[in-house]
Amino acid sequence: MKKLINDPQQVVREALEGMAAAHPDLIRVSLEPKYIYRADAPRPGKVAVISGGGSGHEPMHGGFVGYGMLDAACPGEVFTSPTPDQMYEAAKRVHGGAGVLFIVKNYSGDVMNFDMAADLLRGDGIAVESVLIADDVAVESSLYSQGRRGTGTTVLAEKILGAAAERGYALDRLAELGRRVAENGRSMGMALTPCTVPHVGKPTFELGPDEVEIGIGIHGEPGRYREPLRPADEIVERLLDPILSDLPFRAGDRVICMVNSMGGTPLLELNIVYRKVAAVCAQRGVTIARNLVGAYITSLEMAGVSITLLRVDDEMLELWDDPVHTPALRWRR
Amino acid sequence: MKKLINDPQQVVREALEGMAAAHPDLIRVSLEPKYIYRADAPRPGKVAVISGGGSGHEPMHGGFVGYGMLDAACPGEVFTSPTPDQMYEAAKRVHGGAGVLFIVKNYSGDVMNFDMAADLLRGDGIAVESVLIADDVAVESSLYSQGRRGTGTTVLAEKILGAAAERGYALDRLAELGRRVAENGRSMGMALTPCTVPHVGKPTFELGPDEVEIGIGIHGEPGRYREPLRPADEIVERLLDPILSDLPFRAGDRVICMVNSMGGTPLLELNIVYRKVAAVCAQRGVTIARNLVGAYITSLEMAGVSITLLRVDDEMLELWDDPVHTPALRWRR
Amino acid sequence: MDLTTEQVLAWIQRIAELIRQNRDYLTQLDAAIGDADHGANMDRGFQVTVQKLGNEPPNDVGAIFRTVGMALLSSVGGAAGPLYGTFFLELGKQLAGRTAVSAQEWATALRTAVAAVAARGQAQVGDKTMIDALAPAVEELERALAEGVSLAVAMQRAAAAAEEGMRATIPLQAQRGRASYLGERSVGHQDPGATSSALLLTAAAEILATE
Amino acid sequence: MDLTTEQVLAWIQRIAELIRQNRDYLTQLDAAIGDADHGANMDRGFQVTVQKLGNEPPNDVGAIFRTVGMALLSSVGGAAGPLYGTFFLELGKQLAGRTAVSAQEWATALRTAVAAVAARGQAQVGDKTMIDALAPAVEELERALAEGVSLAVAMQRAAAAAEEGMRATIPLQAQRGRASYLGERSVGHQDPGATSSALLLTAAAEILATE
Ligand SMILES: Nc1ncnc2c1ncn2[C@@H]1O[C@H](COP(=O)(O)OP(=O)(O)O)[C@@H](O)[C@H]1O
Ligand SMILES: Nc1ncnc2c1ncn2[C@@H]1O[C@H](COP(=O)(O)OP(=O)(O)O)[C@@H](O)[C@H]1O
Ligand SMILES: [Mg+2]
Ligand SMILES: [Mg+2]
Ligand SMILES: [Mg+2]
Ligand SMILES: [Mg+2]
Repeated sequence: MKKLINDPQQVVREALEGMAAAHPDLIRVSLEPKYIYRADAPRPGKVAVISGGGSGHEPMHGGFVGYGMLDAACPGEVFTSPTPDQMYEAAKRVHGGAGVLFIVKNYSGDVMNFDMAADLLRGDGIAVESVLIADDVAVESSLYSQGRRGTGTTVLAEKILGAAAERGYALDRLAELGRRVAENGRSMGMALTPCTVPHVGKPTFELGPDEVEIGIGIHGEPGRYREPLRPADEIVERLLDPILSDLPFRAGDRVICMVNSMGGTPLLELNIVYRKVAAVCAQRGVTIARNLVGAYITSLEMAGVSITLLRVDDEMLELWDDPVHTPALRWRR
Repeated sequence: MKKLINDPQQVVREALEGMAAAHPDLIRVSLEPKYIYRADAPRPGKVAVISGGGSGHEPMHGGFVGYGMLDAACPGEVFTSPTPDQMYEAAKRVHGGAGVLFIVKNYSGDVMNFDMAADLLRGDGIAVESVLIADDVAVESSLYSQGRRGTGTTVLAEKILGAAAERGYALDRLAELGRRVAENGRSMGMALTPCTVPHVGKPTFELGPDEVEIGIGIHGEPGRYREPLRPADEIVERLLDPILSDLPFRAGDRVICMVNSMGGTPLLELNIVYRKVAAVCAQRGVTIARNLVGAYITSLEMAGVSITLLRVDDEMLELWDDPVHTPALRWRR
Repeated sequence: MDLTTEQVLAWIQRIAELIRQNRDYLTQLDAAIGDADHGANMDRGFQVTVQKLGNEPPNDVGAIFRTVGMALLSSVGGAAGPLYGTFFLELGKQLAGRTAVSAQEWATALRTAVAAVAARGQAQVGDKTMIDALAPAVEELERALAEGVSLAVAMQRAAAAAEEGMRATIPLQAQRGRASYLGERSVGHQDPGATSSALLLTAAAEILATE
Repeated sequence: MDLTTEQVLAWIQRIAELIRQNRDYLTQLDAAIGDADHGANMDRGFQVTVQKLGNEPPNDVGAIFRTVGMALLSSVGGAAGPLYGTFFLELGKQLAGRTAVSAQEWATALRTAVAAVAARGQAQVGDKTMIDALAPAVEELERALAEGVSLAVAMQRAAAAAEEGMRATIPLQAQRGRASYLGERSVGHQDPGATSSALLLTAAAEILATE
């Protein structure tokens, strides 16, 4: 295992300390329990938007804490859901009296830990709503009762809901908007190479020298199939076809499109991927109203790419364009 | 070779097409010859700031074209300097009557190609100045007459000089500032894994499973030494010590610090690296006034990190804080 | 024979040992159909738990279980954290203030705790989860006690039932948890959570057997 | 015997062939002390050049060289692009409008072109660059012509001198170009640019020999 780390057991703590050192103007960090929160929290009268999940997906979620996005993020161990005390303490620290919105990726661990935190908070008289992201079309949702995994749409939801909270949306309206975002987002990813969890020390799966995994999850969970490496344009089709036909996205739809590096794939390749994504969408009459091309929801150093399309309406688009200032996403501020 | 590409010979062209599709509000792309330029060029009365170099270092330079940074960027083939006609045509397209500033990394190919372009432009009556970045302390400058390689300081110089040009600095004042920036920046990098040039198809060098290269260049050029992988904190010391003692940086100095991924190293690890960089600087009395932690000047998918420190004065810091809006760097706009 | 605070403390201690010994095995099982962290999660959790109990051992059974539940909840993470957390918190609730617990009370508390786990995970027997080990164990415990055997023997039989339930997860297709994303490809693998649950019951049987 | 436009076109054609044949070899040399692109750069450049010349072959020697220089300049990139571009552009300037070039004129033009390359790269003999092959070739060409041999024989000797200069780069420590960053570690390797320069002169000698 070749990584720039010190102690595999201390990876999350040390990365949090690094983040705190790098962004004192934006965030603060609690180490016991672990959470990242806005330097200017609590914001009275504003719904606190909180997310979290296993570490190893940076910049998500900690990199999205700040003005116009998250109030707090709770990082678990690498690829392991955070624990309820993290969300509970984070919420107590940042809530501004207008309730708490949890944005949760649909993994049973995440769901249960956030649920337990919500129970604890409600016990303290704090209103809590949850938005569940389950957007990974690689999982056939009808077949498996757990539902789909949550991936790229989470990033877009955090931006849009964060902006809405900043505008003063009340909790129920925010939750309703969140469900609308969740329903309209679809993602799928693929891997060229595996990744290695620091405290495990060896790759989470094996791929042959010319093999790729189509439909992989953000923890290296197996995808739909393995096949020989093909040209980028064909890989894009293999990811976009299931995405487009699932919602389905139709001619005339406007979308926010994210082309996301799994961690080890450089921007040069992402731009080649985006080129084809734009061409396919144009051909289908789907308008890419906004885009993100970069590393936003990663799987450690895994090489590969995921594509997310979110069908948007005017409200979502306006909220998307609202100012945001976080370590990893920033505009108009 | 596992990459998300179509044709190894068309990597640069297709990536440019992808960039153009993703950022129509910011940039335009010329394919023959290849250059990226501001959508709102030319800006009358403003010095045109132009950079360029081999591709494979994305987001540098194309990702830095836009408001408050570069007017144009000229990408060569992967790891190969661009040709004079690229800079010549780009400059003709974007210059606003106030002259052209070239920001050039100190590689003989880059230097000669930019020099020839400058000759051509001067032949057309356009004033040209060049700022040479030679900041890589891994190269002992006194021993080799070519001087040092240009690396991370280039990114910081492009931001600061771009802001100054936006403010209306005249060409000579801009060039003078550029030399001051160049003199005050120092960098050093290291690699955990090699990278593969698409049209070569195999890694540019080999590293044992537990071996790292300290002092590597951004094209995989050999560094100062190889050694077994050590904890991140020790690697930071091995990079920072030569940087700090070279200028030298002294207690009381203010710096802009960049902790940069070589491409394949994820943010989780960069944050761990930044933690130690901040600690060492604090201990030496060097104030990190601003920082960048991310992938800004890469070597394809190489895993590794480079550290850049730029000693700043009030003028540089103010210019750093000026608004910038490019595909890869954006704030206050 | 009643269950004492000493036995409960010994039980938790023994679980921690068994998890440590089976850490890599659990992780391997989780690698096949999950994300290769179940061993690490459980080990981290029970190390924290044992340390917490060592610092200030509560002096009733309910308080011990509550401490265990809170410790697991805040240190295991993933799916197993809230599930085992719920399990021990529910035991703590059922047995609050007790320093000795009768066999029958123990069986009832265990049934309630397993039901709480099932509710938390919305899982039932056959979903290929820890419930597949826990539920048969409770059934067998009650059946054995009804037959009039000692608690030690009854726990022995409960542990055996848990192991049987654990092995029975192999041919199942997962309906809950991370393994469910695999669909048919989850078939043919033993569920890691069912395996750790069987270890919990084995530990209990061992502790009662040594008395 | 004068140098004709046909010979010059044949020379460029032959260079392109030799570069293609030695593409991997040049890249290998560049991999050892540079960035493994010299073969690809030169090959790309001469393919573009031959194509340009094929489309609309200029009808004087100077114009041919100017076309070659411009083509190389805009397609090779790296260090070699401006250096070889300068070389041919300077030949073009020296021989502008000429359809036949005497041996003496040719030697003078070549000397001027090599001087322009040295000025562009700020390199001198011994810096472990293409100058180490080009400069001795010019010297030997002039020496041979002064001895009264034919241009064909003189070019033969010039090409041999270039090869000798190329091999002489092996023990040198690079002072210019990418290899200089290696310091002492550049010693023991043959310079790729000196190697491609020797190929240029070999191609010239071959073309003149076949007349
Ligand atoms: N909804 C659920 N109900 C009951 N048990 C579950 C549920 N989800 C997961 N599990 C159990 O948890 C185990 C996995 O635990 P662990 O690996 O620690 O968490 P994660 O899956 O989050 O990585 C599974 O083997 C299964 O027995
Ligand atoms: N300053 C210079 N003067 C003369 N020749 C040079 C100079 N710099 C480099 N060269 C020549 O160029 C060759 C390398 O060419 P190439 O690999 O195409 O360019 P790059 O080094 O930019 O990748 C070297 O082997 C050397 O002969
Ligand atoms: Mg997990
Ligand atoms: Mg090169
Ligand atoms: Mg797991
Ligand atoms: Mg080269």
